Amino acid sequence: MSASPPSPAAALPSVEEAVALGLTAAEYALVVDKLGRAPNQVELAMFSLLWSEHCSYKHSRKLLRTLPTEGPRVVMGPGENAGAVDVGDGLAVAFKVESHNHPSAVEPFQGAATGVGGILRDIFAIGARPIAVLDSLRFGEPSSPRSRFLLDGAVSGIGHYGNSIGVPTVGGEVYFEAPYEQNCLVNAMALGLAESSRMIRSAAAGVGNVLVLFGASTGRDGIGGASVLASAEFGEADEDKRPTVQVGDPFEEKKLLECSLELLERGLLVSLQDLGAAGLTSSASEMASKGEVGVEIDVSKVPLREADMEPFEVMVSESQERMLCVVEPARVGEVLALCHKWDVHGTAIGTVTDTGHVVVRDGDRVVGDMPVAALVDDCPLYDLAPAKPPQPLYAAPVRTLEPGASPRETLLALLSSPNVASRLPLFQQYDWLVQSRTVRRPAQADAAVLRLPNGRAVATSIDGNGRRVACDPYNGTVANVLECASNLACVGAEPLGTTNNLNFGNPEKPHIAWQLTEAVRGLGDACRALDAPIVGGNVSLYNEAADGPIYPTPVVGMVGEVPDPERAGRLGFSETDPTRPDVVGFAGPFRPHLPGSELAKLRGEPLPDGLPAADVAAVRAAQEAIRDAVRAGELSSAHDVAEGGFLVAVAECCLAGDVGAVLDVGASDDTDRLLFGEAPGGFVVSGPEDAVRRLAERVELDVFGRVGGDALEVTVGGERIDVPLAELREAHRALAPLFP
Amino acid sequence: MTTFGVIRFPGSCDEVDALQAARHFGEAKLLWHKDRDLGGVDAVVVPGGFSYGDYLRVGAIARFSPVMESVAEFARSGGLVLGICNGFQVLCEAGLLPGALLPNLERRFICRQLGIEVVSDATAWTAACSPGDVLSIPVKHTSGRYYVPDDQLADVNVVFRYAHDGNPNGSTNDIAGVANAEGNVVGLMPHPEHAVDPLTGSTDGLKLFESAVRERVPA
Amino acid sequence: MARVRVLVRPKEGILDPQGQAVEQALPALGFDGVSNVHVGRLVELDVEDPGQVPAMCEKLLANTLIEDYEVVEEGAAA
Amino acid sequence: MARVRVLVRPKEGILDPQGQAVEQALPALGFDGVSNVHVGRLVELDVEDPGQVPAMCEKLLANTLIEDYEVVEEGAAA
Ligand SMILES: Nc1ncnc2c1ncn2[C@@H]1O[C@H](COP(=O)(O)OP(=O)(O)O)[C@@H](O)[C@H]1O
Ligand SMILES: [Mg+2]
Repeated sequence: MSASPPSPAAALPSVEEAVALGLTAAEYALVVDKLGRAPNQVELAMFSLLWSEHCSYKHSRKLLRTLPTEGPRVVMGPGENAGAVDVGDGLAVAFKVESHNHPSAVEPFQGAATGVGGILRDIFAIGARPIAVLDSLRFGEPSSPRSRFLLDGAVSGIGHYGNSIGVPTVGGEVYFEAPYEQNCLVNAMALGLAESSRMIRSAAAGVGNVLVLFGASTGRDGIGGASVLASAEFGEADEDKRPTVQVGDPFEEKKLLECSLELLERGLLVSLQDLGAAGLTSSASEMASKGEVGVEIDVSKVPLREADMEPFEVMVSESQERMLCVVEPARVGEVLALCHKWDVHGTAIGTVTDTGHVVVRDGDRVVGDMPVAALVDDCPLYDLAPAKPPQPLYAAPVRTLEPGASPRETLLALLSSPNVASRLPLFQQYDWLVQSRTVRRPAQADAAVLRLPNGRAVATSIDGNGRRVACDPYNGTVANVLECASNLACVGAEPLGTTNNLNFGNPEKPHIAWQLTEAVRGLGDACRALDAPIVGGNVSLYNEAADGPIYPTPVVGMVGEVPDPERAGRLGFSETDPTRPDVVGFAGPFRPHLPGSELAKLRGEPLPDGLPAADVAAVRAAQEAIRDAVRAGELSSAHDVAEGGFLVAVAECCLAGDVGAVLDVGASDDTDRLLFGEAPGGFVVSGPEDAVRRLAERVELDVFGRVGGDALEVTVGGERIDVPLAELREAHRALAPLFP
Repeated sequence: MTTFGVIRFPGSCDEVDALQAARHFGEAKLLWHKDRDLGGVDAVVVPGGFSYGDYLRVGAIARFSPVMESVAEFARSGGLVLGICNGFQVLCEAGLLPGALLPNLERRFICRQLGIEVVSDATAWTAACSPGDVLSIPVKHTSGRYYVPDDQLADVNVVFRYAHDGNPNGSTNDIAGVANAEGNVVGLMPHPEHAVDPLTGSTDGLKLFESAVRERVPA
Repeated sequence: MARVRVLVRPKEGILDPQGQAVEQALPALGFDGVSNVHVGRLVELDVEDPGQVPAMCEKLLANTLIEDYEVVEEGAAA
Repeated sequence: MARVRVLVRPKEGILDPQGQAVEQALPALGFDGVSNVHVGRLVELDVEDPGQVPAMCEKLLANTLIEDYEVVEEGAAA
C-alpha cells in the first residue's frame, strides 16, 4: 500500500467535495482508511464512481445473491459482461438487459441510442456476435406532451442505433403510466451468438501484458455521469447538474464490433472488456480485480477528442464506442494492424502488473495509486430497511372509461388503450429482419424467434408490467416472470435462462426497499420454479421525481429453445379450409381478477393492496402442455392472455390473422371478470378440433367456438357482442397518431 | 458458375445476407472497400447498410471508395451490378444510375414487407421475371424517396414500382428501382436478399439473383 | 487558414418534409406568422485554400441534383 | 416578413461523427489542408417577428443540450 500521496501533492479534495461527488462522509472516511491517506482528485473521482450505486450495487448486491443462477445450460452466469446459455452444437447465446433511464429522460434520442450501443458492447465483449435487440420502455400517459416527446425520441434513438449497426430489433414492450411521467424507463436487451469455446472473459492476466484501448477517442462525455446521473433524484432544479450528453456513433461501434470479433477469431486477445459507466476507471479496475492483478495506465497515451483534459477526466469519461483489451506484448503489433484495417484507433495505454494496485500515470508523473481491492471490493454493502407502506403510494389512475360501459364498448376501449393498442407504429421503425434469422417478428407471435446456424432456433421475450408490481411486489413480479415464460411457450420454446432489470425508486426509503426486496424474492422464486436461472441483469435505482417514485418495475427477459423453427408458434388465427374451420380453445389454470387490471385502470380504480397468488406449478404445467402441442405442430395458433384479459387476447388473435371468430363462452355471474379479468396462466389456442381436444387431456381447456368470418362474435350468458374486424383494427391503431 | 462479389464497406449491414442469397445460384465472396481488385467476379452486389455511417448524405462518401472506382469501370464495360438500398443510393451518387434518394416523406425509418411490381424484364437482374409480376419483398430505410428532375423522368429506365398504393416513402411515380439504359446496372430500395427463404419471409427475391445467372448463360 | 461556411439547401421544387414538419410544429408552440421554412445542412471548415471549396461542394458536400449550395467566407480561422 | 437563417451546430466538445466523416473523406478526394470540420443544420424561414426566432430555436429548432444556434437576419423576405 502506498502511504505517500502520488505527486504532485496539490491541494487534496475535501470531504465536502467527496459528498458532492456522491460519497457519504462515512464512505469517504473508509476510502481514507483503505488508502492510508486522503485521496487526491484522480483517486477521489475514481472511488466516487466505483462506489456509486451504479457500479457497486451497494443497495442491491445482498438481494441479488439470493437469485438462482445455476442450471445445466448456463455457460456464463452473472459477473461477466453478459450471461450465456448453451444452445447445442457448441454454440451459446449470450444475453443481458441494461437500463439507460436517466440519460433518456434528459435527451431521449441520444439516451436510448447510447443505451443500445452499451448493451451491444456488453454482448460482443464476451465474444458473441449481437443477433438481436429488444426494448422495454415506460412513459407517462401519451396525453402528456412530454411523454410523447420522450417516446418519439427514444424510439427513434433505438432505431437509429440498432438499424445502423445491422442488429435487428425483434421485440420489446411499452407501457404508459402516470408514475413514469418524469422518470421514463428505457431498458434495452441484446442477444448474441458465440461458439462456446471462443467466448472470452474480462479478467486481466499475465504480468507484463499490454492494455490496448481501441475505438473512439475520449472526450468529456458524461463526466460525473455515473454518480450524479445514477444516484441523484431528478428534480426541477437539476439544470446545472446536467452532464454533457453522450452522442452515440453506431458507425464507430459497427467497426468496433467487427474489429473485436476478428481480434478474437484470430486468438489475439487475453481478455476483453467494454467501457461503460465510469469508463476506463471501471473497466480497468474490474479487469484487474477479476484477474487478481494490478494495472498501470498512462492517461497521456489516451487519444483525446478535446485537448487539455485533466487526468481524472480521462479516467472517468464515458465516451461511447470504446473497448479495452489485454494483449501479450508480442501480439500488440498484430492487434494494432487489425485495428487499422477496420479504421479503428488502437493505442497501448498501459500494462498488467503484479502490484495489486491501479496506478494512473500522466507521462512520468504518478497521479493516482490505489489498491484494486479497495476500489472494487471494499465499497460498503448496505442492508435495506424494508417496510410495507401504511398507505397507498400511488394515486388512482385517471378514469377514461365511464362505469356501465357495455362489454362491446369495453372491448374497444381496451383495444385502444395505450397499453394494449398495436405496437406497429413503434416496431416498424426498427429493422427486425437484418441478419436473416428472424423466423417470428413482432406481432406475429408472443415471442421473437431467431434461427441458429445449427438448424434450431431461440425464442426471446421481455416483460415487466409495473402496475402489477405496484399492487403486489411479490406476486406482481412472479406474474411478470410467468408471462415471459408463457410467451416463450406460445412459440414452442422452453426457457434456458433469464435476465432482469430492476427499475425502482430510492432504496434508502423503507417502502421502496420493501418493493425491491419483495420483487427480488418473487423473481427468485418464480425463476427457480420454472428452472429458468438468472444469468445476468442490471439494477436502476433512484427513479423518483418530486411527485413520487415510478411503479416498481422488474423487467424480465428470457431466452428459450425452439428445436424446430419450422414449427415456431404464431399468435394469429388462420383460415386455411373454411369448410373445416379451426376451433378456438381457452386453456390453462386461469383465475382472472379485475383489481389491478387494465380495465380497472381505465375505470380509474385505485390499485389494490395485494394480488391473488398464482399457482406457479399449475401455470408451468400449462406452459409445458402448450409448448409440446406447438412443438408437435398440432396447433394453428397460441397466445397467452395478458393485459385486457381473455376477450382482448381473442381479438388480438383475430387481428393478427385477419380473420374473425364465433364464440360462445357460456354463462357467467361476472361477465366483466370473465372477459376482461387478468391473471397468469391463460392461453387462447386454435387448431383442428381433435388436436385442441387432445390438449385438454393435459390442461384445463374449454372449446368456445371456431375461427371464421370477418367479425368477432361472442355470446356470453345469452348476450351477444359482435364487432367487425375493421372496427377492432381501427381501435387497435390508437398509437399511430403518436408518430406524426 | 457465376461468381458474385458483394462489397463490404465499413458500416455495411446486409452484405452477409446478400452473400447467402447469391449462393443459391453461384459462388459469392466479399470484396473489401479498400481493394481495387474485383477478383474476377461476374456480378457485383452493392449491399444495404450505412456505408461510412451514411454521414453527410446517404451514399455520398462510399462512392469515392477504391472499390467503387473499379465497380464504375466494371459497370461501364457491361458488368452486372446490383445496388440494394444503401447500394442503390451509392450507385446514384456515383452517377451509375440516374436520380437521387431523398428522406422518406414521413421522415422515419420504415421496415415493412410489401409488394413490388416488375416493370421491365429487360435488365440483367430481372430477366427471370415477367412485367406485371408482383414480388413480396421487404423495405427498410429512412431515405428511399426516389427523385429525378421532371425533365429527366421520361428517360429513366424504371424496373420496379411499389404495387397497389404501397409506396412507403413518397417516391416519384412509385418508383422502387431503376436500371441504366443498358440494363446491366440495377438499383432498388427493397431488399431481395431478405426474401430468399420461406422461414424468414418470402422467396420472391431469389428471382433477381437467378436473373443474373441466366443472363450469363443465354438460352 | 480561412474559416468557411457552406450552406446546403434542398433545391426549389423538391419536397422538403423536414421543413414542412417544422412549419407545422411552430404554430402549435405558439409561434405564428412563419412560412417558407426549409431545412438544410451547414458545413463549417477551416481550409488553407478557400478557392477549393466550390469544388468540394460539387464533389462531396452537396448533391447538385437535389441541393443548392452557398459558400460564405468567415475570415481567418480562429 | 423577414427572411431568417438559423445555423445549428454541435456544441463544442460534443461528438460530431458527421464532421469527422467529412474531414476524413476530403483528403482522399485530393482536398488537403482542411481541418476543424463540423456538420450542422441550416433552417431558413420567413417570419413576421424576427424577435421570436431565438425562442423558436430554444423550443424546437435546436436541441440546446447538444447544439448551439446562431440567428442571422437576411433582410426582408423575397
Ligand atoms: N438484477 C440483476 N440480476 C442478476 N445479475 C445482475 C443484476 N444486476 C446486475 N447483475 C450482474 O452484475 C454484473 C455487473 O453489471 P453491470 O454493472 O450492469 O455490468 P456492465 O458494466 O458490464 O454493464 C453483471 O454481470 C450483471 O449481469
Ligand atoms: Mg460491460
